[in-house]
Amino acid sequence: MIPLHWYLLVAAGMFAFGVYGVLARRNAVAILMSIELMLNAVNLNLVAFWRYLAPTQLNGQAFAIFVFTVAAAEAAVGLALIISIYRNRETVIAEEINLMKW
Amino acid sequence: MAFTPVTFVFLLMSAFALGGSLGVVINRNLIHAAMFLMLALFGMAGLFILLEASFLAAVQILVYIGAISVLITITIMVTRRIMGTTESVNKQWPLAAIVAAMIAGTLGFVLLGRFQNVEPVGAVPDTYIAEMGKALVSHQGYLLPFEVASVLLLAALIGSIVVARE
Amino acid sequence: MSEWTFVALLAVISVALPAVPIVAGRLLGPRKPNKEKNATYECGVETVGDTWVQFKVQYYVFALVFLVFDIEVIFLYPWAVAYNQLTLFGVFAGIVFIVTLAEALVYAWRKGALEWV
Amino acid sequence: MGDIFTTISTFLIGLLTGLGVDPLLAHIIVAFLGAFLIANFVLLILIVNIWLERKVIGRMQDRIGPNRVGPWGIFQTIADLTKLVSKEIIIPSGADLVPFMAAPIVAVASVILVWAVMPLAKTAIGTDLNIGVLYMVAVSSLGIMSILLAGWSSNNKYALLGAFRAVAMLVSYEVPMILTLMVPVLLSGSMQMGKIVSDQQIWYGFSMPVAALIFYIALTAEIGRSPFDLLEAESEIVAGYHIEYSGFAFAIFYAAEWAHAFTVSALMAALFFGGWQGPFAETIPTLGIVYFMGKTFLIYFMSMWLRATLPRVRIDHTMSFCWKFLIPMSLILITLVVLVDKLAALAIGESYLDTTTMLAMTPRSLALLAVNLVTGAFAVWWIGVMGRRERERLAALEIKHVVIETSAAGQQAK
Repeated sequence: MIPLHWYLLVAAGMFAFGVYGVLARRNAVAILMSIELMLNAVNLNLVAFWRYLAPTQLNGQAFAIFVFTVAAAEAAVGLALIISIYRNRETVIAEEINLMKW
Repeated sequence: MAFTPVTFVFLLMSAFALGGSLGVVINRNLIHAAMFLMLALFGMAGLFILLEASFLAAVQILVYIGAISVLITITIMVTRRIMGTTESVNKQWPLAAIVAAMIAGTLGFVLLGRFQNVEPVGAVPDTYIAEMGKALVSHQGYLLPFEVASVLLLAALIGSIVVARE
Repeated sequence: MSEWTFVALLAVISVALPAVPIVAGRLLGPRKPNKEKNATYECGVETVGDTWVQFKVQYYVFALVFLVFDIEVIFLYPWAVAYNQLTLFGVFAGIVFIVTLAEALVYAWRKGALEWV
Repeated sequence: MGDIFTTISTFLIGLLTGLGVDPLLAHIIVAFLGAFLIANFVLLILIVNIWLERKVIGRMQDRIGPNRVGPWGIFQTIADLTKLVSKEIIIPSGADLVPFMAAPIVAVASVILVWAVMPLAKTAIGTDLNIGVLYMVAVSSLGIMSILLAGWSSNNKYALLGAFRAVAMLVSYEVPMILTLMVPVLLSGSMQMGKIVSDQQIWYGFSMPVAALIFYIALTAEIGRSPFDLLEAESEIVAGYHIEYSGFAFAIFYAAEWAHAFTVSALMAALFFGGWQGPFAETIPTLGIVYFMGKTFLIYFMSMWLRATLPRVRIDHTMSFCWKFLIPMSLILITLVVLVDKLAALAIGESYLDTTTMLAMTPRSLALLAVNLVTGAFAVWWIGVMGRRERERLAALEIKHVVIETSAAGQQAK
């Protein structure tokens, strides 16, 4: 069987990529995609720990399922916001959306 | 550790997941970034299968690739007009890269220190999907999160319809 | 996990079967590109402007409502698998979930989000 | 006895291990052979299917159909295929090469992969995944992705418009498909295709006719066939998402479409019409494959018939029909089914869930049939109400239209 820490390293790598994307990308949709990457990395962690440490309990899978739901809700609302901003301000660049910035 | 077909599949799927993630964050063309996202999600589904969470793997493909990616692609196409001409990263990208590398380094350090040589404690029961179904609707299980999830979805739908259609 | 071996093999084959003739067609088939032939096909009229015409938000709204109904699969399929072993209470809990989903549908309907215009 | 599939596979594995091959590798080789056979079967049967459909539809429309190449034109498809192979694959300028070429491959792969869980006979199933049904839905949702890829990478307005339209329509019809697919899962308490088929001593299509009908309509839309052939409405969007494809790349898309049509017929047969079930199929699995193919071709004939008969539905009607009729109906149906079925199960007890014989399944089937008939009656009434409302709305519009026209004519006269 594949050692547990291999999965965890893959998840850590994905999470780091996601962090970089959130901090560095300018396009709001790209930022949202990076957030999806981070959520996926978390899911991989949950499932890997479930498989190795508690395969007979349901917690790991159940948590992953709720992460899925939250990710979907977040994507739906986030993308709707982006579309709305685009229609009002003709931009999806995160830095240019600064009306509320003090 | 012997190099088995399983190892090969694991390496391939990890390459999909990591390469796809890299593509998402560095690609200038947003549509290509979305395609890389699909690749990453697909790799993730493969890893779920290796972890014997086949239900989550199917859901991953159905929900993430079949629905969320489609939603993201449509949003990119709807908001396309000024895309592709601007810089893909902002001025603070070196800092972001350092932060990301530090997070990766810290996580890797902790993981390698703590979770090497962990053996799986048992096999996955065959009936875990049915068990999950029962747990979702029982007091001892996840009845409250289950119902709250449906309300969350309702709220997300109402919110995004209101926001997207003004 | 071993039951997925077949799926993996079938995946490899089902990608290879169409890919081989396409690649072969590219390599062996005739290849005489010219400007006219490669131009975008619009029934003979030359194309005007960018391909990226602005799309309606309506496409997004449909995909959105679909997403909400797709998520329900995660919850309802395990519930359906366990259905024969559930108590009446469990069945009612599932029905409450379905009714909440139906509310989402009713809302989208009343808001006119389901109109194709 | 008569179990040709197990015999062959044990024989092959025995042969290979006898030759000194590692047992694991032998299993993989045999699985590979099986997968290769299935994939080729799905693609090669198209040669027959395309000819058959053209012939049948030709006859239904009082034409002869293909009749030049070979006896009864039977080699027409092969001639067409040869032509397509020899054509140039044109890459339009501005196209994005990798997704442009990947799209038809994904389209075909997503169809062939469904056959991994298709129970051809009692002992002949590629692999009986414990999430079989869900796997099938997930894999076919990859087909939607391929359409989006094709439409985007062609750099053509019509292709993109067609792709958007196709995606909006396909995702919409996926919802009633998923919802009604839950019915077989509910009844058999499993997502395994093998278990769903072997539980059908009484076919779910008989005990749940409304669910089967909704599922069939959704599938017809998923394969983009008449009356829902809006994906490639020639008169509206030229050819839809595959407008820029030529040569073998087009042939692959074409093959994916036809293979999909055949695949959903097989699914319908497996999930609602008992798959390989039939007289003596339990004891002689080889017979099962004959029954299964027979049922599949019967259902496929139905879809040819529909295609020859019905005109195309307008896109807004297609969408309203899905969201305002099929989805509410499937939600109502599922709610009623789980409620009545559970109450009946509690009233009757253990024997209610017995699926071993046809007689044992009768009480449950009757209860479900009653629920279905009630829902069906309600659906018929409801669609009547909706139709009347729509006609009244149109009539009101018509009156306004006439008024405007006459006033314009009056102004002109002045």
